[in-house]
Amino acid sequence: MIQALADGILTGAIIALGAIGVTFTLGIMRFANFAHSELLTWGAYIALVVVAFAGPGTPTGPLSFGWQLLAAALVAAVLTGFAAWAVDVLVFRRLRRRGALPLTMVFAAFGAALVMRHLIVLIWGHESRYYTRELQLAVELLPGARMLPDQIFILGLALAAMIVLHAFLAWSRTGIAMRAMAESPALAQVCGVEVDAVVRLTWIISGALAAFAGVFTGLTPQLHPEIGFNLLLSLFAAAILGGTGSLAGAVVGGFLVGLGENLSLLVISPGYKGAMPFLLLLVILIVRPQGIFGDKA
Amino acid sequence: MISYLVFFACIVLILSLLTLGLNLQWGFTGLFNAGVVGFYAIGAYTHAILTASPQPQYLGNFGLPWLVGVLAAMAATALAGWLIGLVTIRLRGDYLAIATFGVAVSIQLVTLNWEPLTGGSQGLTRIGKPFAQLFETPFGFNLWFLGLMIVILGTTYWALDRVLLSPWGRVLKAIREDETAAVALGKSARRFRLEAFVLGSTLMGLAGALYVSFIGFVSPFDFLPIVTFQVWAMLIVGGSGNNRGAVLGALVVWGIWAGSGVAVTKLVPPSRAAQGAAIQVILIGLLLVLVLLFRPRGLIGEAAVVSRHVND
Amino acid sequence: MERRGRSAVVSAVALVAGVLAAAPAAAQTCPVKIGGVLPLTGSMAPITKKIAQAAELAIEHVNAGGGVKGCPVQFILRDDQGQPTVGVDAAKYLVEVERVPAFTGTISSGVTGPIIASVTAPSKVVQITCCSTASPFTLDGRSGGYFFRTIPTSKTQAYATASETARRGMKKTVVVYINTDFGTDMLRFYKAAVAKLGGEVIAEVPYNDNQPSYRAEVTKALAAKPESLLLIGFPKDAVTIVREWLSLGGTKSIALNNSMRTMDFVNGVGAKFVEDVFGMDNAQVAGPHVDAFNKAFEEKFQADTKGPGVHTQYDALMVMALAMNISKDLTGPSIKDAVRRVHVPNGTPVGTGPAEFKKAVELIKAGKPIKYFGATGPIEFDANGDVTGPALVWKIKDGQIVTDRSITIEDMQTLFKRVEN
Amino acid sequence: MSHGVAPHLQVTDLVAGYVRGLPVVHGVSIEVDRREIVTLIGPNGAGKSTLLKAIAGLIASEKGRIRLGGRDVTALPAHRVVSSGIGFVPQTGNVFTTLTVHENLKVGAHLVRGSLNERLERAYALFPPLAARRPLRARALSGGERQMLAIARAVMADPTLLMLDEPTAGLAPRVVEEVFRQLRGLAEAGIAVLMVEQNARAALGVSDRGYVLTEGKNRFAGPARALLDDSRVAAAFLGGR
Repeated sequence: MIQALADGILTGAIIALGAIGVTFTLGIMRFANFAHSELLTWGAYIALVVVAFAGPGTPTGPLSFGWQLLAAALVAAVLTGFAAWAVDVLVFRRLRRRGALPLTMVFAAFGAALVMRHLIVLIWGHESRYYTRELQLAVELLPGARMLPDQIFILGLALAAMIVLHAFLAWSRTGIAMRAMAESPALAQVCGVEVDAVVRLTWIISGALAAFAGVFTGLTPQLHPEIGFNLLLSLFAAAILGGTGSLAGAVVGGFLVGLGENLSLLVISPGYKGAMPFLLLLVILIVRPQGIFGDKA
Repeated sequence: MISYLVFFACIVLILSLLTLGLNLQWGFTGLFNAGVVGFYAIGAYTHAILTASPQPQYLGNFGLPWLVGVLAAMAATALAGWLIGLVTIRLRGDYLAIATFGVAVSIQLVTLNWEPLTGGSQGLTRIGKPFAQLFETPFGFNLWFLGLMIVILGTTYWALDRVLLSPWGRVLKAIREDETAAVALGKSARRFRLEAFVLGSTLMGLAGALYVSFIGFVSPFDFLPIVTFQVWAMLIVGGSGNNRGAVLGALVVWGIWAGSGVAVTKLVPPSRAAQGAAIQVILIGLLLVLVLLFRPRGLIGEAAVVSRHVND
Repeated sequence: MERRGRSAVVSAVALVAGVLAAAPAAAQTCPVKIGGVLPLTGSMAPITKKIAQAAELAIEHVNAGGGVKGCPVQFILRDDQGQPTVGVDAAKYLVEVERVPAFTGTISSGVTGPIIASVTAPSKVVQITCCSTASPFTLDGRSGGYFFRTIPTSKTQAYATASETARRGMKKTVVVYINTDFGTDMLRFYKAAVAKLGGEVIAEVPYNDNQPSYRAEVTKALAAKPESLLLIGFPKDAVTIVREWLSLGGTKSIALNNSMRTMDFVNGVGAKFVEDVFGMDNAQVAGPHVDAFNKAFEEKFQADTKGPGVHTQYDALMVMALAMNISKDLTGPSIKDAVRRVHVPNGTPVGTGPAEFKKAVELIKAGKPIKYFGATGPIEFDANGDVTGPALVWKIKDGQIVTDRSITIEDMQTLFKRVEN
Repeated sequence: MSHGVAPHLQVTDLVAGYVRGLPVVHGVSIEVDRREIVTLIGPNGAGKSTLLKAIAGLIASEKGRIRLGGRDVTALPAHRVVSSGIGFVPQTGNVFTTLTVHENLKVGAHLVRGSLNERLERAYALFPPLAARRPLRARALSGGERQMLAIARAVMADPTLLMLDEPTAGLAPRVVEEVFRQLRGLAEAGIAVLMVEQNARAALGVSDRGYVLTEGKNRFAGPARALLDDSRVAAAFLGGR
């Protein structure tokens, strides 16, 4: 029970990082970006390239990796951010300017996801890859709850990233402009907010967080071309659960989905685990159709 | 060659039926059903369970006639559509999508885990095919099935055209186009939506029954979410809100999906097959993006789409 | 709009037809075509890579050894993407457009099933799979005798596993298994066998493949306080499961199925952590024919041959090519009958590699019977089109996969009797 | 109007609409000077709101010219139009309901570099009720307060031209008076004010001049007093009272 809670929080933290990007694209670009999961994958593989040059570093303290992997994650975050923006310039911006319906964007995203995922296959192949071959033993945090040192570190890092992002959105003028844009692009424009600039920033932030989520997923324990795709449904469930466009929503949604997936196995057969996020979602949507933190439109 | 084309055409027509069902829900009523494959699965399994030849280890497998299976499949999907619609239809846009998506995932998991009824991951076989015993060769059967599909699809197409021109169909469009009209209609707007949802789902169930009676085998792997995406891609590429577009989309998207595989086989030596296959999927993605970039409203857009903006 | 729509239809049809027309509709002339359907992309793709290479090697050996009926063989390989509709379309294309009389494939039973039902059986072409183990495919006569597999059914492996866990005195075992036909078959037969041979399954935890994490499943399995684990699945997910299992304090007494006999798995988990595990695999009795294959594969691809489906895929195509040579013509029905004549009790033994294939072709031409020993050992199909092979137990020593002991065919037959009576 | 110098805002023969080729504004010309309030009136669908949106750069103009302070701003995107000195208060959705009052004002000054403290204090001084509501989300405001916030937000960027689309729609008469008083004050401070009003009689009452648009074209123009007295205008566009 306590173990399942601990596991749920861990899974939740990674889902939350990815779901933030999904909720931003839903809130600001106003479409469901099915290619978002591929940004996780790309982030993870970019970090792999850096690690291949720099090595994962000597294990530091209880961790299985050194500063090199963190540096790799940062490089991956920056590059994935720009990659996300590049996809926007190549595909989504063109569609926006042609007045495409949101659904058209969704399927363009689906097409882009196929391309992005299989480019990874083409470059790196299907085989699993590893940042580090170390295997850690879990430490007992609480009676009955074991966690890996790496995972505790990841959890801390993920929470830190969320707090930084929250501060940025709450207090910086650019952050306020982003939230303004999420509510009403037209009104934001007549306030002098440049749509393209906000869109660019949104992609960069989403891509960077996705890269972190991807690296963290890859660390426990392996990378493969479908690492992001396998998380796609959880990401969307979390984003919608929390209410689209809401940072707090995505974070809470992420943790709820993570906990739901892990705790559910106490009562149902693991065969039905895949349905858990949705059943949770269905219940919440019936009680609160706009999501937990969503605003009634 | 002809035999393959007949087979290909049968699959396209089955997929067209799915796309038409979705078009009724999305194109004409604005209901974002992202659980297409769930209804497809219900139709398929209902038909399979009723018509497959009896086997001791299964609860179902009643060996009933083909037509009974098809009609029961439609009835079962209609019922499922009604129940699911009752709960989810008041959700808006994206939320309806994710809810229906979840329902489809759950349905697939039930087919995977409820072994005594569905055969679990082993699947069910020897499913009722229409008059298969009359045909010596698979080509003969496929040709007959193609004829059958043309009649079924033609009838459906014609009936949908009628229905959409009827007062009922015009109300649907009004609800989709104009939120105030929908609000003014209040409760009955929800009823209209629900009716369209049920009717669309029924078509998907019919498609499912036809698919398994064409293939003769069903397993949970037939109903992965990718199928929903494919059907949506067909509708969007063809042009939603337009039944001709729906059928055209099914042809073009499935043509790309199957044709690109042939192209890769012809151009890439077997030793590079893995890379070739990755390239094939990249091509599929690229073509989808390009079609949407150059025809954002689909190959055949809806004629009256401009009218919505003029009254702003 | 109207005209544009129509021209789009016309061009779409033209596109499809054009691509198809490029295929010459030839049968019985050179080269002889053999088809293949494998999941080159999708979630099964990681294990398909070596399987496709084994297929390529087989075709190379066949061609170097004289081909089929004096013609070189052309291998046409299609991707099924792990999707049934795509796989059926690919098989239909191979049979109807390329006119192959026989093809090999595929891996996922969810794809193999509809192919048997809608292509193989009605079109009367031969299908030999390296990897689809779902038990009903060969048992209930649905294939009309046109479907064969070079991989022993899950039953063989499950019984062998049970005999080994019993021999090692494994008690209080939890079974974590992939929720597919393969996993459920294995579990069912394993439980049946353990009941007779000794041991106890205290919990069964199914898992769905391609999950980002299996902590929940592992936690659930550990909750039963097991003394040993039997893990049935595929390497990619298994690496995650075993790592999570070990790091959460699970026992190192782990039994594995055949798919994990690959360095991908061993290196993935980390060799030093799996010193105590053991696994089962089908057949592969030692011998020159096995070594010849291993050597040829390693030379060509600079990779070892360990991994699911590698040996069985090679044999699937070798058997197919031998049968096509034996068959009086290249039609499905006669190839089907010829498949059963590649391993005749009083035949001259032939093995793997181009030279042995050449020898076999000459024997066939001379009207003499042959007895094929393949990369997996003797290939003899039973009435259903299944092989029962010997089994082996493997373990990990000094970071390498080594054979612990073999279970001979005779032992297997005794085992079957003990369990089923 | 005829000062010899060019007027502050000068719109000449403007053609604009939501869909290219289907214009709603068919060649309208208007002028607004600093320190004056100009009101556009006309029936529904006359193109009044469309005209404001075109000036604000929210929709593209197909033909004609828009000049502000002698500078051509016709083809500028909306955020550049703001920096050229035009503030716009749309009719609906004119505040960010999910943002606090304070944040709304900050967004209003998005283009202003450096510290905003002085401007914010000035805005609160101008609209005292907002000062008390500073940390509240705009969703919690009353209709009058929202309108005040919308105007305050628009003047945060120091516009030289302020455009308002039906600023008094749905407000109580007392609040309407207050809004008009505020606008008068802004005009006296040197801003050019251009508004669209359904409440034509009251709006013309506080305006210097007015334009009547019908079917996307100029119909009447003149000093507000003269329009109020014109029997043709009164009968057709000012309602019964």
